Amino acid sequence: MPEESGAQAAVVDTAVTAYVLRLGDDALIASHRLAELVARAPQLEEDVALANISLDLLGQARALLGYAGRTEEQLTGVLRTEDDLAYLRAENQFVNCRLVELPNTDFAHTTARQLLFSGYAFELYSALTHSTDETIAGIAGKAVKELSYHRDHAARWTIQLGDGTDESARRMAAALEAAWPYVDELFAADDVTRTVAGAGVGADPARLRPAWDAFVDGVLEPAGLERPEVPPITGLAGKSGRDGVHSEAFGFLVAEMQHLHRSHPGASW
Amino acid sequence: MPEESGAQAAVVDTAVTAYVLRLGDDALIASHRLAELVARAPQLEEDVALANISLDLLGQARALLGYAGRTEEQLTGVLRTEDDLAYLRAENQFVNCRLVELPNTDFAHTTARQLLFSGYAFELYSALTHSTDETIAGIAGKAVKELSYHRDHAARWTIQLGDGTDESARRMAAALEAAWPYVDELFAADDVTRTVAGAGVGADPARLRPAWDAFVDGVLEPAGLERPEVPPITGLAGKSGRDGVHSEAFGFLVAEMQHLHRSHPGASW
Amino acid sequence: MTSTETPPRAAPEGARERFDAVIAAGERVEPRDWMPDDYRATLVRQIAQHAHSEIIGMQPEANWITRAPSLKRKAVLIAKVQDEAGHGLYLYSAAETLGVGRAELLDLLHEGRQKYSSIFNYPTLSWADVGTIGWLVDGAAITNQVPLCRCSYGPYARAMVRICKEESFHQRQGFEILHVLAHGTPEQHAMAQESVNRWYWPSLMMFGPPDAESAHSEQSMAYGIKRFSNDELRQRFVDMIVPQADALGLTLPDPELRWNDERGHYDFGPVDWAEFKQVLKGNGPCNRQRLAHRREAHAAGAWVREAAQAHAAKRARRAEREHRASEGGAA
Amino acid sequence: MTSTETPPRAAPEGARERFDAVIAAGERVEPRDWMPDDYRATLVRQIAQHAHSEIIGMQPEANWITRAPSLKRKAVLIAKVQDEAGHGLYLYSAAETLGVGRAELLDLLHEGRQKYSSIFNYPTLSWADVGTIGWLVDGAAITNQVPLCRCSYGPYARAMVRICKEESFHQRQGFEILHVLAHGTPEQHAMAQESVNRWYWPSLMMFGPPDAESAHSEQSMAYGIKRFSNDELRQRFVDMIVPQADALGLTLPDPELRWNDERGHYDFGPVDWAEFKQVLKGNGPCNRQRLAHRREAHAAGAWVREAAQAHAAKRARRAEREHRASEGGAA
Repeated sequence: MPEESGAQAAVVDTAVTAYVLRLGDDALIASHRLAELVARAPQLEEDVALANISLDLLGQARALLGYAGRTEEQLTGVLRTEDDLAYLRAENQFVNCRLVELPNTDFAHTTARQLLFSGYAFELYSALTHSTDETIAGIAGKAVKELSYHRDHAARWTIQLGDGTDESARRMAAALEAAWPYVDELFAADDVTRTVAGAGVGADPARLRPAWDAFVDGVLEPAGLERPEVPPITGLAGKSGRDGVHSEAFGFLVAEMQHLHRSHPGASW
Repeated sequence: MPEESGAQAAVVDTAVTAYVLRLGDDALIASHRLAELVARAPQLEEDVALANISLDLLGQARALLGYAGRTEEQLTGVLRTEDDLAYLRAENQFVNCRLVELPNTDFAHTTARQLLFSGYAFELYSALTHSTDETIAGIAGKAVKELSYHRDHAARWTIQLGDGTDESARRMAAALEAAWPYVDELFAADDVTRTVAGAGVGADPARLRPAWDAFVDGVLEPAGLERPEVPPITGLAGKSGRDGVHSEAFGFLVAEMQHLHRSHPGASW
Repeated sequence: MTSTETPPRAAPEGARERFDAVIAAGERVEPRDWMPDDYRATLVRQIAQHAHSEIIGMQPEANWITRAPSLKRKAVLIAKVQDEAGHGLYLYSAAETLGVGRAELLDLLHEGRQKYSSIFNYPTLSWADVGTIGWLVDGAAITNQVPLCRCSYGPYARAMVRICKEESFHQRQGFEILHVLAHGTPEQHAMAQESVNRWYWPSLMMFGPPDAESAHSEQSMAYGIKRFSNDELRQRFVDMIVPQADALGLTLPDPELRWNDERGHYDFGPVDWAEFKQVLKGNGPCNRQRLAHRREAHAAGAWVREAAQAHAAKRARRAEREHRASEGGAA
Repeated sequence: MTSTETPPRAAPEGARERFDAVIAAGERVEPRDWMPDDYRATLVRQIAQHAHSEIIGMQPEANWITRAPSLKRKAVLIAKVQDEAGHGLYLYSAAETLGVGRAELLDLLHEGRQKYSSIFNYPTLSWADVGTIGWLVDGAAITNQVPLCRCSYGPYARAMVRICKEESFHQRQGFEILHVLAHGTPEQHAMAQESVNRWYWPSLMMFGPPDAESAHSEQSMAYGIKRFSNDELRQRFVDMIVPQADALGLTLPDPELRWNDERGHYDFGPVDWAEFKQVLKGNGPCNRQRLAHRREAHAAGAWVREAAQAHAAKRARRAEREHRASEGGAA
């Protein structure tokens, strides 16, 4: 039954493309939010560190978006480059989780977002080092080393702020509470994740959660912080970041990011 | 010598186009900065008032940009609409003064910008009601009534803040000091202003200054504020807003304003 | 009288009877008239919620002002948001006739102790949402509000007449925005459809829970504050928008939507009240954001309001001194 | 000895002679060596100004990170600004070897009592400015700084070796950005040319006033801190960039620029020192903005720095308690 297995292979390829795009968008937007802070950090060492993390994530994003474009080309015959994907998609064509687009309200909010996201991404890429897709496994092998540092960095600051002054503890707790409703979205399963996990290409998000929980608890305890008791934020009729449904703030990020590129159609840089 | 007078007429028409574009850009950007504040004002009455002023200025901008496009068409044979001019020019093709692009740092900064700008625009459009160009005279006749209200509104707030609490007086003084270096640019003459003033189409900016000075002094006195003793800000090798040289903040304003329009080339709205 | 009614305090002789007669006759209660405490409380709650909805409702639309895709649309949008601020002003004034000041009501809003329409806890994610809010959200609001123009409390009824007139104008503008998009480029059409898909169900939820579960409604009906049930209004709304969607060339995301000849109405599928309840409880996409935005704007404006008060007080003192000096001079 | 020199305090026997011999031999002075007070003061002033320039210089480039037109360029730009933060770190550390802490120097910067390179008071108004800053501003900086790699003070000289290496890399990247633009669409070419027109003269001003008017220079030369005069360096820079501009296909905005066979150098027109002086006095396009940005970032980060200190103190106390407890247990 070559036809049927061909159709099945196309389903998997489509899911892989969608999956890699999600990974790429997570990294791209997480990188962008950190890049906004360069030359605005609380101290010079943090300007270096945040730029460093932003760069790592941007490197991951470029590898992933490039690969998403190439796998898409296999299906459609049309190649979209990393820049086409970053600069020429509409807001609702980005499929990053909403967590990474949360604004840098203050350094505690940045830290909370990084803690929750890099804790997740570390587990994810650890799993993806075993991907049956060699490109993904290769990207994951590099990413997991970087994310280990990102995770440590966020953990260190969470502890310093949680176990610092009264003000820093208050801010860190508020920031965690603001980011927490976006956590469930990281671990949500849908057809895409089920297909890629089934094919051994991607990871089952639910399986990542226990290790993530242990990591986060292991940071909150010495930080003197509690797990926020806030329910997840709803989507829109069940749709959320993975479906292209984002926050209002995201539109401004996209406008700023794309304006120059879109102002010069077809130009090279 | 019909040829020579033809060439001279073209010089005047070119200057008129440039002049009307400046007026239009001033109104467009002043309107935009106020529009940013809608749903963010200190009280509901101000949401209404700022929206109202923003709308008046946008109306002026549309009339002026539309006219600039039509006069340009006479010279080039190519028509640019109000939207082409607002949405499809690069930052350095905007020729507004730098005063109107100053950010809304706080309500005092908004008030200072509005006081200095609407005081100037009121004198300018009062003069332009006598323009030999009927379109300009017509636009000015409507604008001057609107600007009289804008000027009163800014004057009232300058007095309330200057003669309010210690904090408001301090903020209002700081805001005036921040905006003041951009005043000289309003009254600067160049080939364009000289040509249009000579042709009776435009106003000689220097002539507007005494009445502006009297107006501003008449507000500062009851506000208990002093004229800031700060020198004008330099341009770049003598170039400033009228030459397309703006502030860094202006680029972000333009990106936000244009992104959606530029994302849909050729679409109608 | 229902058992939940608070007994009127210090009702003058025959006041209750006169009040009941006014309600029964479908006439208007005015601010200086005696009224039962629970009538007043119901009205304050409803007018405040309505006023809060107007000012919170400015946010999702103001979100697109600086990015409006043409200068004409930008002007129309600014004017619309300005109208909403104006509606807020009328409504807070109507509440003031019942003895509750705007500052007090804003505090209750900012503390999360009074509600606003839950529809504004959804985000505006594309320019098309500006059109859809005008068409569906304002359309639903009008359906809710037109009967309030005949509400028994005079100041509220009169505010509603003016508001409904402006809202109809907004609804037509929203429809027009969507019409242009639906007939524009394929990307614009898709933008319009995606927007309608997101807002359709939330707009049906604007009429509140099904009649069987609705609190407050019965007494409000008896008092002439409410005149139709939630489900009646919802049906009226659906009947109105289905042909309008056809005219737009857009579909409504309900496969069960179809004309029912017997009922003379459109049937429609079940509303997902679970999501509605989550949003009501504060877990919608923008609940925190909307309140935080309001609180921040209010806090950032505190020094301005204080300055205005301080200045007014100074002027009053100066006027007083001058008055005394001139009297002294005259003496 | 010049008359302005402060007499050395408590110089150990023969210290001055050893210092002079080190300078004369072109060897390195190290932190623990004795040094004259004015040598130390000159170095602190210069290193601090250099460090401040690195961190203020992050702003005009960071201004374009979020709008970079390709992901590759965005990565290169983030890395560059990160390098500048790193340069700031080395240089503040070099200043610390002279007994002045970073916090103290930052306070002096924020209070406007220490300067930074005036070039950063010009705005970055287009993407091309990112290229032009790399090519012209970093190019001028390198011309100024390469001789500092042989500076008499060891820690500063070593910091400069590392910094110059990275700056050369940045200069090549800037050149490449401009090269792509100059050979791109007509709009891109125009963007590059407009940018070079704005930055050319300010970059010549980076070498400081003409030698005849330059303060500080003579003593700095004698101490082996400075090795070439302002005018010598400016000429060296012009000689370097003229052929590079040709290679880019861009013109430099000086009609008097031409090769002088006799001098073996390019002649160039007079610099407008009047504008330079206005910018130095604080009236340039971005003086207020740059300092305000720094002050705001520093103030916004105060609670973070305090938290880190408080946490470190808590940890130290806990370690101490545990240490005592274990000793108590052992006893």
